[in-house]
Amino acid sequence: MIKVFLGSNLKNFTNGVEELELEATSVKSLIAEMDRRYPGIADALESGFALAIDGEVIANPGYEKLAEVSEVRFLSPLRGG
Amino acid sequence: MSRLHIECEINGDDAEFLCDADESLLDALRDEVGLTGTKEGCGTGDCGACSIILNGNLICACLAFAPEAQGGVIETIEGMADGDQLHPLQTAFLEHAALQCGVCTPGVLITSKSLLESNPDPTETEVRYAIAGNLCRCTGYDKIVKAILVAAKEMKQNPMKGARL
Amino acid sequence: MSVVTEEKPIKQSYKYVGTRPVRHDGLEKVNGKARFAADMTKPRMIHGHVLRSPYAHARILSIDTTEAEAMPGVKAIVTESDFPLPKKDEGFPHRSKNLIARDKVRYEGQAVAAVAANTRRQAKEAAAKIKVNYEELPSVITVDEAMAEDAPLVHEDLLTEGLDSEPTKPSNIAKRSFFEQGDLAAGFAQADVVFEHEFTTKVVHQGYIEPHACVADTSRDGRSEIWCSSQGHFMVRSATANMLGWETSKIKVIPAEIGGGFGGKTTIYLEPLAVKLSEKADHPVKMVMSRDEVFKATGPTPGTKIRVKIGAKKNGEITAGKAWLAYESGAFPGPWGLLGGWCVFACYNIPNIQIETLEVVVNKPVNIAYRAPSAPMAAFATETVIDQIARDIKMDPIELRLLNAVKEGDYNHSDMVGTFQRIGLRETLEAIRNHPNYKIPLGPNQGRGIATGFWFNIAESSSATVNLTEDGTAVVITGSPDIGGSRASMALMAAEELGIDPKLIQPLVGDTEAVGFTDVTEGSRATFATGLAVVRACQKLVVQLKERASIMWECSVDDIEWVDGSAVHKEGKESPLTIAKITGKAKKTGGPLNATGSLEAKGQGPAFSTQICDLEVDPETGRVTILRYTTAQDAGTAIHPSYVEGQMQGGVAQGIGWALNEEYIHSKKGVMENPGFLDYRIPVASDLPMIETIIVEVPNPKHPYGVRGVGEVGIVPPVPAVANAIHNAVGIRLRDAPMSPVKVLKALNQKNGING
Amino acid sequence: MEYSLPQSVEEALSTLNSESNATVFAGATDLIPQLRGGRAEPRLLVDLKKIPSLMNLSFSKGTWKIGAATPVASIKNNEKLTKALPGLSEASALIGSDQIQNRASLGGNVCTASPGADTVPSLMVNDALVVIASNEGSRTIPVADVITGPGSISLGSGEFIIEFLVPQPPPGRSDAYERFIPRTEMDIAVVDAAARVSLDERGNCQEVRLAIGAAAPTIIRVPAAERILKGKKINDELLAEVMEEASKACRPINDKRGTIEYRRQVAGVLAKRVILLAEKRALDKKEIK
Repeated sequence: MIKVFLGSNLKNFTNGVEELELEATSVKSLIAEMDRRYPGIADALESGFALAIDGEVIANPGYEKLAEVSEVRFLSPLRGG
Repeated sequence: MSRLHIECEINGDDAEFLCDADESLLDALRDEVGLTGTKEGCGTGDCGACSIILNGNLICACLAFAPEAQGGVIETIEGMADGDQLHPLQTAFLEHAALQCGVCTPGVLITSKSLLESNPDPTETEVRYAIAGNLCRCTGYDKIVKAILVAAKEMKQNPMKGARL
Repeated sequence: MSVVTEEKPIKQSYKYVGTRPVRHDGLEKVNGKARFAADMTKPRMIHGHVLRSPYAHARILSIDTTEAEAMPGVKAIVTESDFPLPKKDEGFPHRSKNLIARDKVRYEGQAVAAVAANTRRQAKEAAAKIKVNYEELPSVITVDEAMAEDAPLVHEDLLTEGLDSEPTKPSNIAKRSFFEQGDLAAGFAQADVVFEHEFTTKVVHQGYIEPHACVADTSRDGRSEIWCSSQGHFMVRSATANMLGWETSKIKVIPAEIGGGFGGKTTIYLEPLAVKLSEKADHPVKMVMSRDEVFKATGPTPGTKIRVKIGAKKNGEITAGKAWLAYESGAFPGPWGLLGGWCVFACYNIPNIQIETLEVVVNKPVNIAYRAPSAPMAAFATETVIDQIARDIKMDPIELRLLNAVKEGDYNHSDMVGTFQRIGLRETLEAIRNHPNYKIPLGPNQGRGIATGFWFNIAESSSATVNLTEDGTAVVITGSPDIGGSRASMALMAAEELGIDPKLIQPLVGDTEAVGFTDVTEGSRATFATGLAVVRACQKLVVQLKERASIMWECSVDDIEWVDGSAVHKEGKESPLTIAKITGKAKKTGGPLNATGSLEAKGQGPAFSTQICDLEVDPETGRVTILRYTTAQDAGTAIHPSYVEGQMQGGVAQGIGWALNEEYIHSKKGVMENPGFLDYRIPVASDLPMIETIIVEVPNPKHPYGVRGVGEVGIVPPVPAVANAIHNAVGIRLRDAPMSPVKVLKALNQKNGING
Repeated sequence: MEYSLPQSVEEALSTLNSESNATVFAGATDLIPQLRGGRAEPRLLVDLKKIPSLMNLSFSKGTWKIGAATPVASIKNNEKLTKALPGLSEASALIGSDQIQNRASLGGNVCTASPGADTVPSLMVNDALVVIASNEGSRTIPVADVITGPGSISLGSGEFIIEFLVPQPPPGRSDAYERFIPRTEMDIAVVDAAARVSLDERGNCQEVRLAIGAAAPTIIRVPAAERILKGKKINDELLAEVMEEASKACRPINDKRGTIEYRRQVAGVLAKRVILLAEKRALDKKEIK
């Protein structure tokens, strides 16, 4: 079971729900599962998102394996100067 | 509008160009003569990126009219090195990392050259005030000031010596 | 001065990394030969000029170009009708909507039309003949104005994202973000001392000396070549293509030398206009901004209003922090408040936190990144309140920070970093505490301020190609524009990997068709991420070199080591082969030697900086003179220490300008009153002392040389460091930047009971 | 647009007669930004730098003659002039950068008629006169009479300044100038002040002159403050009164460079500082003599 924390921009798709618990083996299957529960969320992520997987930030995630992972946080796209 | 024919000396060579009456000397140097080493940062004399020496005086080329160059003598960054013999200021800037993006560098070098010709042994404060008309946004001026002081020392010890790269 | 922590760098010692060779692009920059964007000319080239809005907010009723088209020398005119909106909204920074005004102009200086003519003068004169019929609208210039009840709307259809309940009507607040951790009320209840204050900052420009410029040459076959300076030519390519509705591959971008960016050149302004003008005119078109246009029409960093509340126990332990951050984003929404929220408490381990951020649109230019964007304003608030707590509980301000500093294993509450790996905040604090500057006695009206700062840094994608030449040198081509000496650091890393002198490396920035995709040089990422690509390419080359040597020696690759730039036979059976010897025989051993490295980098490692500012206040005029300045920053590993120092010093100088004098001044109608370097006062040489640097090296475990980004964090602490020093000098707390003489004197008058 | 380079005052006058929309210039440091910004659109540019009398800097019969087109750098670089009129020299050395000082002239500084013109307060306290060329022959008037308002001057369209006449101060008299700007260089005065102090044998003020810039539509003298010190030895109480009168005399505006309150207050501070500095210099000169 993976604990998923959603950022404020995704809450609109989940009726305000900020935390999910679900089964997934990869980021791809995780998003597919989220989209099944909350249709439209996959499309919303198309424009870019970042993740913290067990504390390690991935700026452009997509296909990471989540076999040993316990926590995934959705972040907004990063930007710097 | 008829264009004016201007003859002058640039970096030791005879030069001539056509310009409009109200064209800036900076535009003439860059667009008519093709010497793009002198930069435009503001066009109002506030940044010093276009510093050149006209008839022995340090000026902002953006604040002079091109026709004023008639019969005059101009020194720009392109004439600072003597062939492949760099001016000691150029060497010091390279060795002391006194440039980052490099766009203010030609103006700063020309201003420093003018300073050291009139004041061969400046203090740090004198250097800072002398280059106050040359804005640099990358370095915080620290390494520029140090490089100028190093070059001044070097020029006193070896008046004619530059470095070869 | 340099501090190396007990933890050894990833490699034990380096031959070239950490040395200070003359930069490879240096010679051309001291003799005037370096070609910046405006230095390009092409045969048949004509000149473009942009007609810009004189109003901060107005509806465009009509645009009539008839008279302008008949002006002498005019070859082409473009307006919004030449740029249909792309089907897919690209979001921030909203270039398709920002770069040419459509229904409305939303800030003074927004482009309305552009003209190309034979000369610059003709283009300018023709642009003046374009008749634009405006209906002026009331404007909103500050966060307060924009958020007021019934404020004029910058966008009539903008609904706030991120509210707890669906918004019922449009507003100027584009987005709200909210973060909570722990129990805020309980946290403040544990505190012995609680301070809450409001801070404001003004719009500030990056102030690069080189104005934006480009030359576009669009050919009849529908391809275009753009020569321009930017922080990322691949970004220029995709952004221009997107606005034009073209395929990306139709555009080639050739990077010019860039005359400063600091985040301001992470986007485009002129390029799509130039490409379109060139297409219509069938001539190459050059466009160069004036300084006035740079100030009015490019993206500075936002003005802000920030409230911070921090509670601490008498022993200095911080128990709770609450922050409300409203950031302007200019005429279109941006991410700046959120970034401020990520940084506001990032230096401290605070158990109970609440952060609310707002993105507020106003009738000002669209904000874009400026060196650690959004962090300096947030730090101004936090670091000033921290200083106040330290004074109140009579604790040394560095001890207070050390007590609460984040360290390895702490989770970064903002989600930006995740779990901190090895970081150097503590080391920068200790370096400052141990520096002589911290103990120099101060005179009357003199004060000392301390502040610390955080920036998360960015990784992203990078590519490098390394070609070995027949004379034994290596050409290192990357896709990262060099904005602060990155070519030198690439050369040093390549030299270290290949084992040859940096003088034998030729580092270049390749155009969009000569090297693999590379993201913008931003977020202090070039030396980290592009450096990784270079290291990978070089490592592949070393494998190739050993293989070629094995062919030449007719031995097994396993018998060969790569040592100091040569193939060496482990048993000493052969004389070592240098790169030149191997490449000299390349045709006989399999052909040319080259390799590429490409990656989406991860693990950039956040940066911290702690700084001391010593200053003197003239109590009669409010003038602040900086007396001394020392900055300690964790660089991970300094590849070329001179340019690391340069980044640190440059960031500090910009921060001091921000603290003391820099600001956009707008009239009530939103017209900028100081669009030039005369009245937008960036520091001049005589304003500053030497800026002493302490490079702290706590290697980043995610980089083979321990690199972490160094470009940005230096600008984060100066604003609060100056504010804290002013307080220490004359006992006034300033919470509105810039802390100009007018404000300092006013505060002194209030303190002294004078009605000034 | 045309460019002309007259060699004499007469040639310049006749050139100006031939074209009504003409602008004379020397350093062009104000003119070129005006042209770029579209704030001036002359048909003819008349460069005055080839006219010998306008490029002169000399001393004779107790008077300094400074050509109107002479770059201000030649004032600060002239040791004798700097010793005689240190305040005027300081003001000249504060006009922009070295690059600007090598171009900008007293004539231009006065005729731009900015309320913050750096050299005008010093010229005023030193009784400087200007010699004006016109078709009716030359005339001489006080500097203060040239400037009639912000950006406006009393000179006719065919007229220009030939030179400035500044009397050499006798022993016991000296001047000083201070300018407040937010940076150390490159700014326009937020407020500035010049003073000339004349001391008698006992060190009392025979006469004090005080001028304040950037604090009213034109640069002002402050007679009320000057009277306070007349015949007195300068002390803290009197200076406090001077500061108050200086502040009171100001009629400043709020703008991007400063506020009304700030300018008033700092005008007083600068008044005090320039008077003290001028007094010290006057004393030093007495001792040397």
